[in-house]
Amino acid sequence: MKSLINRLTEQFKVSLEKQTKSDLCFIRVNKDDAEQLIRHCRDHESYTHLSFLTAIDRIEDNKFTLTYLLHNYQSHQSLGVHVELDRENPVMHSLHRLWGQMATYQRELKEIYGIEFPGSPRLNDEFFLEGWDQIPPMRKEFSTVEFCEERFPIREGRQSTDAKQTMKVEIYPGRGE
Amino acid sequence: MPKMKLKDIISPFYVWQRSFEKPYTNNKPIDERPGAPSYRGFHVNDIEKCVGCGTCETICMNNAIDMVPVENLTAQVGDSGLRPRFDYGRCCWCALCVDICTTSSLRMSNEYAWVTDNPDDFRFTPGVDEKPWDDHPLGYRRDPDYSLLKLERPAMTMLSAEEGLNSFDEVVHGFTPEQAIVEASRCVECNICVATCPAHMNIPGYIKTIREQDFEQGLRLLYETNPFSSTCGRICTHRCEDDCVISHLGKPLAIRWLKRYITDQIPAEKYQQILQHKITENGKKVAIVGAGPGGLSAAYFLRLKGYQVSVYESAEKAGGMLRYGVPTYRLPDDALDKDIDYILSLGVSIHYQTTVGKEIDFQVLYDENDAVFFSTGLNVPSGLRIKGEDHPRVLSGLQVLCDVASQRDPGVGKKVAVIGGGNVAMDAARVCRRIGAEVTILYRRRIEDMPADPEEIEEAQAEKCKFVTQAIPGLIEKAKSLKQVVIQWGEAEMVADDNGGRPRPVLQEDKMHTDSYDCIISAIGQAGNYSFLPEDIKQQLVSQRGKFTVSNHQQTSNTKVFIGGDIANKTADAISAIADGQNAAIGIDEVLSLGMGTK
Amino acid sequence: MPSISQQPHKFDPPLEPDLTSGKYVKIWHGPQHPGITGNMSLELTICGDEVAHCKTHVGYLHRGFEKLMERRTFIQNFPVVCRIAVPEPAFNEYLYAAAIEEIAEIEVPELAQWLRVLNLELMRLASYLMWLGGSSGSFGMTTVYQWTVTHRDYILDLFEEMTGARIYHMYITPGGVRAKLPEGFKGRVLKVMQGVEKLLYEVEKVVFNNHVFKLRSQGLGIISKDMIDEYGIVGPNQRACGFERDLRKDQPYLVYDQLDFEVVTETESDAYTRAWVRYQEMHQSVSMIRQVLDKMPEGGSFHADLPNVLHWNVPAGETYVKAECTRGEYGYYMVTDGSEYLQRIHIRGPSYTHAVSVMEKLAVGINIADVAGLMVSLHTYPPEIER
Amino acid sequence: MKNEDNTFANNGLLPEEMDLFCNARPVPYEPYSIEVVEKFFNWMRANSLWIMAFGTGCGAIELNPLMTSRFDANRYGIQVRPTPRQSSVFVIGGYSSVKTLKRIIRSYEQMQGPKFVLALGICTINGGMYWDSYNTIKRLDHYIPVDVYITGCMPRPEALLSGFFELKRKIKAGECDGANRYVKNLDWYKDNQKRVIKKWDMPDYNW
Amino acid sequence: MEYWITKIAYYLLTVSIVMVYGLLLSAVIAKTMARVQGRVGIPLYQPFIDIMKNFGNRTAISHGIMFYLGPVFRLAGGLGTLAFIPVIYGSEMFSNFHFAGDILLVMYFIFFGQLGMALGAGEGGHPYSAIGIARGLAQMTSYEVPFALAVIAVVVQYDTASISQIVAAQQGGFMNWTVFTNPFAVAAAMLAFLGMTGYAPFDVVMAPNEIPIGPATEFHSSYLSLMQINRAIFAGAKLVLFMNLFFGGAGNLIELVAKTWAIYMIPVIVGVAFPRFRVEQSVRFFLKIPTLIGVLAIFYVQYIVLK
Repeated sequence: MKSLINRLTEQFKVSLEKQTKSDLCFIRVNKDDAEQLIRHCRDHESYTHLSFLTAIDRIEDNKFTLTYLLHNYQSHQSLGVHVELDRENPVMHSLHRLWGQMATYQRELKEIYGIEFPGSPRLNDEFFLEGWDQIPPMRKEFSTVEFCEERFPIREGRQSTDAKQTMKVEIYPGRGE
Repeated sequence: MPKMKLKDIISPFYVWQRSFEKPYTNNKPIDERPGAPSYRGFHVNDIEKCVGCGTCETICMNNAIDMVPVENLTAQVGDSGLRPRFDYGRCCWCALCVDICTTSSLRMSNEYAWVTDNPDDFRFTPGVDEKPWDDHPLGYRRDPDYSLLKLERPAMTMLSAEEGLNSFDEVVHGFTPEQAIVEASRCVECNICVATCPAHMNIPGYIKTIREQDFEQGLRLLYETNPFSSTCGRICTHRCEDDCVISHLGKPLAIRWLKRYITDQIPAEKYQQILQHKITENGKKVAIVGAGPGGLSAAYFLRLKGYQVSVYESAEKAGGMLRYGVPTYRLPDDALDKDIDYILSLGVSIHYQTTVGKEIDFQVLYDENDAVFFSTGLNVPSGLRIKGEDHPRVLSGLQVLCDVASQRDPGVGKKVAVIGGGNVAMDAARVCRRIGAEVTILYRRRIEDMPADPEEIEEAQAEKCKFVTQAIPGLIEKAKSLKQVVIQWGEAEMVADDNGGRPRPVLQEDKMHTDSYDCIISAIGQAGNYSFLPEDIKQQLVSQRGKFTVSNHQQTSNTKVFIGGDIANKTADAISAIADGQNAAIGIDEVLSLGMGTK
Repeated sequence: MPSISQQPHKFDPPLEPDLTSGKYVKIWHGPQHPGITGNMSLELTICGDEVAHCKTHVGYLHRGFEKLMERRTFIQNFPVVCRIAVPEPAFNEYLYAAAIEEIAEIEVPELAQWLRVLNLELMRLASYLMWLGGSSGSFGMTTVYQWTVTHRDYILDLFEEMTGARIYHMYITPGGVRAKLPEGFKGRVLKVMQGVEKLLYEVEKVVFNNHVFKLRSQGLGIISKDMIDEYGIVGPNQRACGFERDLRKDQPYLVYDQLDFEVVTETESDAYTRAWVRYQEMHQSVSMIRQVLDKMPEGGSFHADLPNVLHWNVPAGETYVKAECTRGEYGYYMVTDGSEYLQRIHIRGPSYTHAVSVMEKLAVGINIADVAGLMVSLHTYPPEIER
Repeated sequence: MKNEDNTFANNGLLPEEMDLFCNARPVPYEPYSIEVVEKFFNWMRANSLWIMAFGTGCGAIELNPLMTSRFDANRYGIQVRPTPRQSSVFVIGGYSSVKTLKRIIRSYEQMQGPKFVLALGICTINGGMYWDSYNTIKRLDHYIPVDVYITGCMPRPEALLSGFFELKRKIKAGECDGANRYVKNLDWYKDNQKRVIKKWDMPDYNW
Repeated sequence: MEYWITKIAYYLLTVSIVMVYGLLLSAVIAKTMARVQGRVGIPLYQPFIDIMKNFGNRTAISHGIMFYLGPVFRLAGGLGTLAFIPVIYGSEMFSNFHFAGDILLVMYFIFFGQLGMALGAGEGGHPYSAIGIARGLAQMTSYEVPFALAVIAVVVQYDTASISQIVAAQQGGFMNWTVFTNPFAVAAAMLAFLGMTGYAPFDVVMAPNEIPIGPATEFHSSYLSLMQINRAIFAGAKLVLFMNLFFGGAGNLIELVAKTWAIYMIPVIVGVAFPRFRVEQSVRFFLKIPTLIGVLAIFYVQYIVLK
């Protein structure tokens, strides 16, 4: 893996993020270099299998991190490529011409995170959701509990009692305030 | 298009051979196949065993469990009186609640079919609402080798018995940071212990601050209820640990040592800055008699409420029994001073070596102040009530401890007998061991009957104090040498009490022994000294079995007089005294702010 | 920004036919359709009997697992994950546990590893049996479907005894497994295995040596070699294409390196060979289960020591763990930030590509009667697509 | 939602689709006036339960064993029909996402009365595992009438079968009037349905 | 006039007996298939309950007039087929409206119901119905070829187009049955019968996993029960026809039951063993071997039997 990283560093502006185990490491690359790097890995480094593409919502840094996980069937090693996107205006180049399955992943990310991939086929088709009228649900600021309370009524009659309060009232009323 | 092979046409007819075999079908599908012996079916709860800690509610990711009050069950110490109610519109039968159940009261039966047309039926309290599967013997139980709770305590580093004997250094070292976090993370935050603690400290709250490494917040939480945290972190009788729900299956949390850990992390000089107590004077005055834990605690809370507090202490230093009754290897002076100094720094005025009744009259205090609180403690040793007990070589345990604490030689000699099984007896024995004496502890009953803390007994044993149990002293005689004394004692037999009380020792006349010692330390109890009270006030105070009867807020029938500490509570330990001080402060504040009890 | 060229490209989705021409009819296969595995639907545009265009619609089972798991603690997630792939929950449990164990550096006791393999292989067998029934059922042979589902049920009985539940076992916990094997369990496993082997023998005669079955499935839905990388096709679908790739051999996890098994490959890569590869793998699984029972240590700890699960802060980290499930590479991508909650978890189900992109590609040009057969031959589970 | 002549407005449809769908309101159907006849038919209904073959959630996985050799529900007159027109029992297999709920409602309305709903699993009762999921409904009885609930996750096939037996008992006793309840409270149900189904591109009642 | 009233009364009796028998037979067959699948299967009375239940459904919606007429036509096809088949040889009661050229009429009626169904299902508007009907008609035309050839062979062989005379010609020992005198015709006809009964591999019309239920997708309630009744009658009629043409007819009820059951078992035996053909495979199948055998049968009759 080391030599791969070295080779990649020579050609692209990449930085090694972490190597979690001998057959998996994560590198970070610029948004604009990502397509070239990934294409290079696919065509010249035998990272031919795209395991998945997904995004991480780092709300505290105001960033989305995309993870492209590539796999090399010859050396049985995996390479994760991180690409950071601005959270306010998340746009990434569509890589659907690298893999036939990429368009599906991009469609999913558009729906659940609201990340744009201009040019990706069927990007705006509904994928998981139907008639969704809120912010994309996987974003951290979307609170699923609040949304449920507002939209889906639950069965009444549930109430829990706080042990501390009960014991205070029943055992030591007025003391230990 | 595949080539047609005769084999491929004929071979499929093999399917018909199945029609000559027994069908797979279950004849009675519902009854024939009960759930497997460890099937995770419907819940069963042993409500006798359950203490309503609510850990199941905490771990349930489906919010399926509510803790609800149950008829015929009230909250008591160590039991919240609540029981889990399950919503079978939520439960997913993952059995995490069973795995984490702190008392093992919750289990599952192997019953699995529940059909109804009323969806609101699916809420029930197992063990309370009768269900057909309550008596099913089978069903999922937690494997004994598998626990989600952490049952073991990290081993506390302590001085070895040999090292301990050579010094008065503190025996217990306190947790290392790693140990503290491990120990703190064992807490399940059930809040059961809060009710047990006399001061009702926010125990889960400050334990959480250890996990989060936020000691400043921890200290603030401690000082909400207990100004003697550093002290209590060392010598508290930690009754909270007895009721810790983890103790049902494993070792209870070391709550005391965790408290100590927080205070140890913060140097005394930072207290002021962290706690940031702002005092708004309200111009009222309260007098406090006795600068022990009870008095100082009252002083602290009253001071926070803005009262002008003056404390009257007969000794040279504040701390009372904590300073003079507890040896420094358990409670070093600097730890005690840390607490006391902070209380005093709030502006409490303290008058040392001022014995009420001698230097100043109680009536003066009573008249000059808006309220009086006294917790003078039990400082008069009880006699052995046997013949010869006035022998000069018969010392009192308290005296010995006091001498040692004041760096005086108690003069116990080399061979000492300690009579009694309480903490004072243990302390006296261990102190004597430290000043180089051989110690024999004589106790009427068995070791398990001893009122002293088990840890103290263990440590005393480790420090090679000789325990002679079921020994009833009969007679103390003069020895040949003036520096010696002879005691006659008899072996006792434990006789079960017919009324169901604890067994009672009965002297066996034929098994008498006579030993001689350099001195005999009597440590079988103490009583209070109320000679400073004027008669008229004494008349007003009600006492029972040597203890004053007080209200919830330590108020006596004289609305201006509040009493706390060992002389008012049954438990007679530091934390109760602290709690009394706190409650007295609440009571005094209530009374005074309502305009009652003014001059 | 480099613009995407307007030239047609091989990865562009096929153009939708012009419905107004009157040549085409649009019909929906599913979600309420017995030929579709699970709750998903295909929007088929047909011209006569031939499918001219296919769109997959998923999301009928979307529950937002990845979101729910972000707001549950690590132990609370462990009962959740098994719901992700309904017919095959054990792999989810294992991968979730493995991801945490990797990030938190927890050592799993040896007995637990063997028990996990036993659980996973039984699961694989049960899942394949279900599929085998569906596979023959989709071509109209309901008899075999009845048999295999019954034998799967016998395996579920074993699960019930071993784990306490039939479908959602919640057995493989982070750190190990939840219980030891019950008394006499091995004997019962062997008995069920005997039944399964007899069934497999019958199935070979009835299904695989069946002229009509061959007629239907041979030449159906051929996956060409270059599609493998394009669409990320994994598992038996890939092996039926001649690639000898199996994570159990290539990147052995648990104790698979101590087990003796073959990676089955075929070359034709049509529905029949895919079925045949799976059929062979069932034999491999049976043999593996026997080996596990033989080689498994008798005693020992089955669970590693965990911190108190109520306050479990898994250290910050990022990992991707994968295992070979019946459909191929099943992976969990986990990102933690040192708090009590997950930062992000992504579940890579092999059905994701198989059912969406691959299905859309392969369905074009086949007879409408074969859609169900093709779908089953790809072996997809909708719940793991939409999670 | 209502037109003046008490027909549906079908606002969700495109104008060119309006003619393709019926906009009449369903009416409740009374039982046969002769009690014996009604009882007779109820007995028939109870012994011929045709399940709608729609696996709406995980519950479908336990329907497989139930309908096959091991438990063989066929012998109790239970069989699977792949079309809503011919089915009389709708087994809601656990959670239903909003997207599926729409299909459930369509299918349910296409079933011919008397029709029965068997809610399977905890998710139909009070949200179950997915009580905080943004895409699943929490209580089914807000959207379609339910006759029998079976708790469990998953309920074993035996539990399912007991559910069917309970359903049979109720049908024989003439207590299953879900279809009528639905029709009588149609506006309430429709309100609830439209509150969660935001993309309502179907007629108000799917005849 | 009285003759006709008696005739019609007898006919109605026959219809009810055949219907009950047909339903029972379908239950028996279902149980047999269940046995192969390793289970118990439906109770024998289940088909009756299903029909009654469908009659008792409270709602039924219509898609138009042809939707109504579809099941009626279908039933008419079944009743018509049966009307001209003598059920029990020599029995006046069960001889129905047989006449000299009845076999031709029967052949027509076998088609009739299917066509009526096509109209009804088409009106239902469901794509699966349309596909199912298209498939059904395609397959029917193809299996009619060997069947027609076989019937022609039989007609040529016995030199009559009356079913009762064909039966009569086969009397006098089982060696006189067509199955032994002209095995080719019977082989062709039985292969066609596989297609006619709609068991696998020829169940392309209903094809549960492809176009569930097929033509009947939209039919429900009483429409469906009409169709179920027709299924029973039609199956009975076909069985009786085959029995009459190829297996020497039946002299009494017991013989009828035994023979029809045996004939019915043939498609069942094949059915459980095979998956389903695609429709064009099915068509191709019928137009190949069975048709060849049918042609062979005619030649066989022409050049060997009649020589």
